[in-house]
Amino acid sequence: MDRPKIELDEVTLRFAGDSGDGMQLTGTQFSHTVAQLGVDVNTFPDYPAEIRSPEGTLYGVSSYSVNAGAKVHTSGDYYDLLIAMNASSLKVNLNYLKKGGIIITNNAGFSDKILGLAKYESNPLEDGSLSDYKLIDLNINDYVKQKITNSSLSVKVIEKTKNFFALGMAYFIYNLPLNYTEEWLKQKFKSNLEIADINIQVLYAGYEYAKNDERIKNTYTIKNAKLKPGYYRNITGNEAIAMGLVAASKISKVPVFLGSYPITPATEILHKLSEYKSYGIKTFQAEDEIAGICSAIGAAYGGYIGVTTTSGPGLSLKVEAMGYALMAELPLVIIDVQRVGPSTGIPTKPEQSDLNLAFYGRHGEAPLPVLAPSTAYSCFEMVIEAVRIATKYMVPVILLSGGYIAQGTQVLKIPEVSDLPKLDINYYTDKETYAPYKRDKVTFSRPWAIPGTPGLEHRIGGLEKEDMTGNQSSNAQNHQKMVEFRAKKIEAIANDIPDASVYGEETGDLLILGWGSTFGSLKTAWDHLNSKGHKVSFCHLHYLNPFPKNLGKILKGFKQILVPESNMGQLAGIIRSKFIIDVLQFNLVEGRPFKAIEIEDKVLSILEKGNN
Amino acid sequence: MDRPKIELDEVTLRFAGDSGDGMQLTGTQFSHTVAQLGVDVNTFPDYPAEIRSPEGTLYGVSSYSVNAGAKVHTSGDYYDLLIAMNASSLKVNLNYLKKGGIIITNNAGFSDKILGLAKYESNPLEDGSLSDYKLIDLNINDYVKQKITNSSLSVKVIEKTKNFFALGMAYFIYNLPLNYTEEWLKQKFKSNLEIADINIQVLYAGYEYAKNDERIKNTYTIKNAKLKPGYYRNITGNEAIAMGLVAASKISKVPVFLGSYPITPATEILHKLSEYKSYGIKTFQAEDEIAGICSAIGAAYGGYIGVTTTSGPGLSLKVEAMGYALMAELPLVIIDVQRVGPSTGIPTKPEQSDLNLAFYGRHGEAPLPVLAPSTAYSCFEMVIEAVRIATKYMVPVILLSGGYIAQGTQVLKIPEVSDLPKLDINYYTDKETYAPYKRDKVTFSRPWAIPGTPGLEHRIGGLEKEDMTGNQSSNAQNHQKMVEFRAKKIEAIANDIPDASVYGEETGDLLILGWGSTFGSLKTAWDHLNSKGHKVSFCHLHYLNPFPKNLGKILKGFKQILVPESNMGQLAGIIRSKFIIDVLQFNLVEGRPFKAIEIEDKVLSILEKGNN
Amino acid sequence: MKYKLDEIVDYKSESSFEYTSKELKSGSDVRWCAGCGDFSIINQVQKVLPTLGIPKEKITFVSGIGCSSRFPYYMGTYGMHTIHGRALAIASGLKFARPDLSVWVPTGDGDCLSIGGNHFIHACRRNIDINVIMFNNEIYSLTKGQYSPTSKPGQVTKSSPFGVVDNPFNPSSLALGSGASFVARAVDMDIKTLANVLERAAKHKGISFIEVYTNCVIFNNGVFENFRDKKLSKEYTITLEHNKPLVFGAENDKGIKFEGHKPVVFNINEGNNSINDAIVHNEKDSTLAFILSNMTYNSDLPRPVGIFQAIELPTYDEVAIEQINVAKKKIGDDFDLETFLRGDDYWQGQ
Amino acid sequence: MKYKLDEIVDYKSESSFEYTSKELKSGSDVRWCAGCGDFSIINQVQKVLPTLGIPKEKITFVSGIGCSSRFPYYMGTYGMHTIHGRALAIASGLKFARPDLSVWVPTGDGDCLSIGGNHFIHACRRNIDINVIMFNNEIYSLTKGQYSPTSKPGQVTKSSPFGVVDNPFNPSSLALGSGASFVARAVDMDIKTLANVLERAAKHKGISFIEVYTNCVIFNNGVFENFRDKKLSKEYTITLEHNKPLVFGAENDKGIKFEGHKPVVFNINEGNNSINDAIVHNEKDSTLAFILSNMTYNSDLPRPVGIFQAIELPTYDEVAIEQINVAKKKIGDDFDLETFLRGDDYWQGQ
Ligand SMILES: Cc1ncc(C[n+]2csc(CCOP(=O)(O)OP(=O)(O)O)c2C)c(N)n1
Ligand SMILES: Cc1ncc(C[n+]2csc(CCOP(=O)(O)OP(=O)(O)O)c2C)c(N)n1
Ligand code: SF4
Ligand code: SF4
Ligand SMILES: [Mg+2]
Ligand SMILES: [Mg+2]
Repeated sequence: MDRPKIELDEVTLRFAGDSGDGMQLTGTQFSHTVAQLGVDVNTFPDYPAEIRSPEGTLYGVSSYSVNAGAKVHTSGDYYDLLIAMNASSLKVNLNYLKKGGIIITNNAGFSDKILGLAKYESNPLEDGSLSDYKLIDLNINDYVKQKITNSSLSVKVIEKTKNFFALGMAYFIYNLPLNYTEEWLKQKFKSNLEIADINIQVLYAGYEYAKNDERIKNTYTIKNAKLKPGYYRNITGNEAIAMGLVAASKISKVPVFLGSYPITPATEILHKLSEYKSYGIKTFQAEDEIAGICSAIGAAYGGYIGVTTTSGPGLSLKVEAMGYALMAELPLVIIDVQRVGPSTGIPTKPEQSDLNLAFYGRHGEAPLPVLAPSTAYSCFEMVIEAVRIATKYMVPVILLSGGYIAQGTQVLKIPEVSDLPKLDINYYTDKETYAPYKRDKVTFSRPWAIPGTPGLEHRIGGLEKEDMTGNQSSNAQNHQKMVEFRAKKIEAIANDIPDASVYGEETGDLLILGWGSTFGSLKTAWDHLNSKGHKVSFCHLHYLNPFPKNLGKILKGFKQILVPESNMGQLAGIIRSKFIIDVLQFNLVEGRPFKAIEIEDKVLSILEKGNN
Repeated sequence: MDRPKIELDEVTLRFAGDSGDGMQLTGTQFSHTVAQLGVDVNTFPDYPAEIRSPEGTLYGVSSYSVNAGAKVHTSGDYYDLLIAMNASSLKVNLNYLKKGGIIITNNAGFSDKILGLAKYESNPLEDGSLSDYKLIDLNINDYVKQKITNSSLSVKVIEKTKNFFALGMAYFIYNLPLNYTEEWLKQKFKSNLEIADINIQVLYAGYEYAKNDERIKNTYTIKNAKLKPGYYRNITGNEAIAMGLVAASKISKVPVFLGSYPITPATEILHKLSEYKSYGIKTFQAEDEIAGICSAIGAAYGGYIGVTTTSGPGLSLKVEAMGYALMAELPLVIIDVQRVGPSTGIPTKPEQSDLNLAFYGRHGEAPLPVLAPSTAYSCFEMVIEAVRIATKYMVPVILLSGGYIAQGTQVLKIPEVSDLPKLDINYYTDKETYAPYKRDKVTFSRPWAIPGTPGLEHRIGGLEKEDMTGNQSSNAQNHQKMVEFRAKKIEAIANDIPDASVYGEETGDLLILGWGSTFGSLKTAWDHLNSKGHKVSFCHLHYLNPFPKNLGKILKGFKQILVPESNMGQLAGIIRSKFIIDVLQFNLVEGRPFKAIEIEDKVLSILEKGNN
Repeated sequence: MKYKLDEIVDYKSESSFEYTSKELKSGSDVRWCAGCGDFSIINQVQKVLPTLGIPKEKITFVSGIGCSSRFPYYMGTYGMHTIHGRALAIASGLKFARPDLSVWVPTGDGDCLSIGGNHFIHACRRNIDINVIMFNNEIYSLTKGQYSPTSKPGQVTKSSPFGVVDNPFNPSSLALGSGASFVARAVDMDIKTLANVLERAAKHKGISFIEVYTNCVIFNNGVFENFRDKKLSKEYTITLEHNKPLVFGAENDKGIKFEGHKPVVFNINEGNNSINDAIVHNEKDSTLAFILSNMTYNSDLPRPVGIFQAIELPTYDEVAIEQINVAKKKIGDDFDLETFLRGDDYWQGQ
Repeated sequence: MKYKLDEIVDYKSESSFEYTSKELKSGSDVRWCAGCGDFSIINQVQKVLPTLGIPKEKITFVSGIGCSSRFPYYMGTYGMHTIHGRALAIASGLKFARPDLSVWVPTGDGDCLSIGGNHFIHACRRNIDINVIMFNNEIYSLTKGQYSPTSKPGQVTKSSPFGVVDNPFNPSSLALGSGASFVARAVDMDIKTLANVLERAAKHKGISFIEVYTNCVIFNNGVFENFRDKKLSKEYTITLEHNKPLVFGAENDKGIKFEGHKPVVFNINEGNNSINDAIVHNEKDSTLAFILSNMTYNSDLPRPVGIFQAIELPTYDEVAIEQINVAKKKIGDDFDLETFLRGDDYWQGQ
């Protein structure tokens, strides 16, 4: 059968099935394959908190979105193709399928029982309710069993390969090569080649099947990203943070110590760094989050870049120790991969609602630097930046990452080592001039002198300290002075970070002001608005405390400021407090990233009102 | 010798000595005696974090201020009389003695050694440096030893009574009776009457001594407070909180459970409540602050008014559990007796710097009610208010007390039981209509159904909950809805609390806006300014989240707003954020209360600038 | 003084003393993976509870976070799913507040021993009357497979790609060292011992700690094979029974005897040996309990299951409440709020 | 790869191997109350440290909060006064980061066992090479006298006006139950045992836990009278010495022997008894250690002081660092950052 091959600027797919259906894997493979062809890719995994919920349930659905194209910033608003391995995964995801989009279903997942669990009254594959879409339904399980006949493996194990059948179909539809996945399977199952082999067979079978299914009317190719020369890889924000720490350690020649307690969605940073033993990274899986940060504080006193990683509930637990680290003035990087709160919330879904806690959450007068990466690459950059600030200013730095960029993948152009920032970190060793709390005149930082240095023996602590000596002091004026020093230190950082930059005009009617992990959606929305000629500007913050020095000026340049956040207005509140100007809020706490289109619609409605 | 007897509106004294000198006791006795005569009294203890620092050191000084008069709001700015048991206590306290004030010194504490420790180059008793004051120096130790000759007790024990000698002198100077203290001593040492006896002898000896010392030129009487009929007692804020909880329990017929871990200056609440077993109070000294709040959460689920008490570092530790309690929507009262932070800070000194943490300090979207008492009596009232709000709205309430009102004493007019608020707290028991997260339409509160109720078995948790059922839910729109419900609940409280009231005109040029424990200083300052005819108004907040509904209107009525706080501007920041107006800050973090005069000076300087 | 609560504390006509295992299901779907050992434990709990004479509404399950800590959602009783590691702190408050309740804490090796370690040892020390069921699968499952404080040295997990370097806790020794009065162990598949231990725990006054070896099919499948497999477990486990000699083996042919104060295996039918040489288990003997618990990671010895120790000690809740009752008696049935507010040191203004 | 740190880790010409006790004073005033037992402990520490051959700049004291936790301020070494209960967590990070340091944690019964309990049991379990000196005064002193987890039932304190209702921990049993390799007890006044135990602890690889009975003159004066008083202590304590029989008494006339596996007192000179009946102490015998530790609150038996247990176990720091060294060897002395950043799964754009 010969079909028209259509080139697309951008495609969005979603692989959806039960938690045990291997959808995360399938999605990852698809994105790796397209990426290796030079296409820009952005992905987003969406899975339940439970490991393997009962089969076929709505809450057990696990999905993986892939957005691929010339230049993509998000995992996409609406899908062109939905692969639904069962009825529940169809139900949960259909909302976001484009009209006219393709649905591939595995009919084995549409038994009466599963239809019931999915709360379908009638079978959507048969009742015509999917007539707006291109439905390609088939019983993948049967095809798999047909294909793999003389295997020593049990039927159950064989049926588990069905995700590769679906993947093979997707590869056919998008004219993609099978060899990357084939190689990967061989590598992965090198100790059990039979498993590798049947998966590969099934992958090809899916491909072949698609070729012969006449319901597939077209195939597609995806426009290449015009990649700059260089090396590329797929990476999640969590991986990028781990990489950034190794890079910071190598550049500065200062070792990294991670003290951490597992918590979703931050744990991958611990996993990755635990693998990096050969790069000199020490990881300590502590008994709890308090011990996580405390062990890092101990290591920092010992001359290490102390790092701790966590998510919301863990950040809440670290509050007291953060206060200690700031009082002891030790360099520490505190990484919070935000998730839906409060309390246990929805552990696997993204939100930006820990900003208040990061900004204000310590007893006493206790300001701390707060940074937030915007993309996977930015995770790499900003964690190095956090190390730079922590060590230069002798201060704990909070890095607010988020579920979206942390777990989704993006294509990373691997930076040239020569382009990486210099990190000139030094220990103090001079006996003659040393005083534990003698401060640098510019940074207000104190010297980092570490045990093992002869003659510099000194004591630090959480009691208010006397200026210079660091001895305990309950002197009234001294406390006032030290409180001010600690605040000035944070303010001083403003002189040492890049100005905020604005997409679009520097002044105007409307500024979109974002921060952190929403960048992709906001930038996509702004790109669209801009290309349609709407007069709107966009500024995205990576530094939240202190703010870039030019932020006040930027804000004054606009009649209205819209602050979209995945929370109820936390940055908005801080902006109001710091700059005493009002801002418009746009808030979403639905445990998912903004869709670009939602931002666009919001902006358009504001612009319209302005035009009335 | 016959001396003029002068009546004074107000007198301020400070008893100062080594940590082991019994100055806290002496001060307390003095204040009790004047109070019983119908004088209004306000006191403030000031002592080191160490239990008994080395004798004679500057950091070992322990002091106790007493301010007494017709109507007093603070422990006084400057002293009329300073009792200094040694050189260091003179050095540390002289700053705040009025010109012409009386100093009584115990010369036994002015040995060369102690003068050295006090960093005196020459003996101030001899070098004329005290010529601005009325110095009455004597070796109290010698007088005591002269007086008590045939006792079985050791000289060391006998010398320990020297504080009662000084107290006797003070009683003479202020024409006060000795019988209250005499009775108290008899009561206190009823199991060792010899101790009681020698203390009483020494007390009288001091009185006699003063009578004969010609350097004492006048004696004084203190103007009576025109006490309304009723009963009175001296009370600290900490005691008032304990009393308020017993009252709340009695009125509501709901038992109180305190889960707490000791920490200065909050521990007295635990001590007091532990004594109140006969009033049905259960106290649980937990292994740490986390277990403190968690045990109270468990008790709240079981139908108790759950209470936890702490200070700064402990509040930091309770952050995660506060988030849980708000998610589980259980009634809880979290009492933070603020002290100097951050970290361990200066454990025994007052500050107001936990407001940010109380207001913003939870991961996720997690607003909570925040109340702050302003006086010891207000501690009593506001803790009952906290119970009312917690149980009516099913929400944890944070009460921000502070070192100053918590540990200082004030005269309390004992409230009539019939004047106390009604607390109508009910458990839900109706099987037919029960749903764990069914909300009241006005309060957005959910029903309180407790284990032991047949047929209402249900589960609560920290995972996001489905509307109505309370089952775990990761549904997108449901989360948004629940976040909004929890916020609306806090907002709804605004309809249920008194309007803020203004001293002075409702509109004008300048409003002093205060909160919590600074009330005494601010009110005194405002009284002075007002009596001098300065046009300035004063509003003091007891409700910080939500703010009283009329606050916005009040703020709009003034050209300028001055926010004095014992922090670096935390309320100021919140006001700016909520009302988008600028305010003037006046901040002091010196581990001591504002002096009224500092506020007055600040106000005057602002008014002057306005007049330029 | 009568509290409003007292009405609820008292039994009522609607109190449900009689209920079936099925009625103990909450109706929520159980979201554990198919084959998870946790199922077996919940089944036994639901089987044993109706036999104890405790009204259904008096039972409360309080848990932390973890796969195992989802337990309360699946029970038709009162329940709290709380904070990671804090279940015992919350349950302690609940039990002290409400001694009329039967309080159960299902927890994981991570929840109980890692982040929750402090509350655990203090609950043991206080001997508060709570039943703790620790699902030991030697892994953090809900966070997808990191090592726990009971994981074995060398074990490769996501957070120990080169093998665990920590020494593990022996949970029963930790409980004993903390002063727990009732300490037991069971295996998910051995439902007889499990049911027995659950029942005894429920009846024990004071803290009851039960460690249950539980198979996580996803992240740590098979670690307990020797103790779960019907055949293997005959050789690899020994069941402790009060006043009975310590014997084990497929043919009950092996016993444990003392050499000095060290337990060793001997063959009952060999040479001069006889069953009389075997140690006779005594639940009341704290020293013996520790010696038996200490057998745990000794590969020369079978793994003990059953009750290590069950001794009577004053319980926190009883002693504390007795103290309150005595204090209350002093002032009679009620107190006058006015007198209370006035205190001892008041005066009159006129 | 050479880190900048490596220069500091290496000994230098300025390294101070030779220093006096006096040089170990920081120069800050010691702010403990006159007569506080803590003085005796700091004196012994300052006496023992110079004899160990550890350069002064390699010694770090890490403490939490409490009277006893002010310790580091008074030492002329590196020191951190940290957060209440967290010293061991911080010290664990420091020791793992810097195995070249001699890390000491002075702590209180509240700091170590109450709020710090979790870090304590995990440090014991991991067997990380830190020396813990726990000043047990059975009270919270710095907060002015509340009961602690080692206070006795019935004890009246500010927070227990009707008497303590909790059962206390026995710290040495808790340490043993947590897997600690070195567990000892000393009394502030018995400076001989104290000095010996401190020295042995310093030399021990892995966690060393020393409980020291310390008199708080202000809030709990006299609780340890039986063990502190020169005369009384002869009857009320027994000093454990490796390979020596357990004898005590003013005339060394009493011994401890086993009845079954229970320790009992016997009179050496009575009837058929002889010193040979006495248990011979063996620091390497974990079971014996627990039995001896269990004597603690038994009023029929003398209170053991000295070393309960000193066994060799893999230490966290050594094993973890060995794992890193092995891993490092695989990639050679250094690594290429570019290659690292690229990873395995990269592609080229052109
Ligand atoms: C404060 C906090 N830290 C970490 C987590 C993440 N977390 C959830 S469950 C868990 C461990 C679960 O292990 P275990 O208790 O053994 O239970 P299992 O899942 O194995 O049954 C962790 C680390 C959390 N939810 N909260
Ligand atoms: C987080 C926190 N909680 C509570 C306190 C108050 N606190 C300081 S020391 C202490 C207990 C001290 O007891 P212990 O460790 O036995 O030391 P000691 O003073 O008896 O030597 C407490 C409760 C604190 N500083 N920080
Ligand atoms: S992940 Fe493991 S412990 Fe969790 S439910 Fe599945 S099998 Fe059970
Ligand atoms: S209060 Fe007690 S423990 Fe603290 S320094 Fe004084 S005597 Fe020592
Ligand atoms: Mg587990
Ligand atoms: Mg103590």
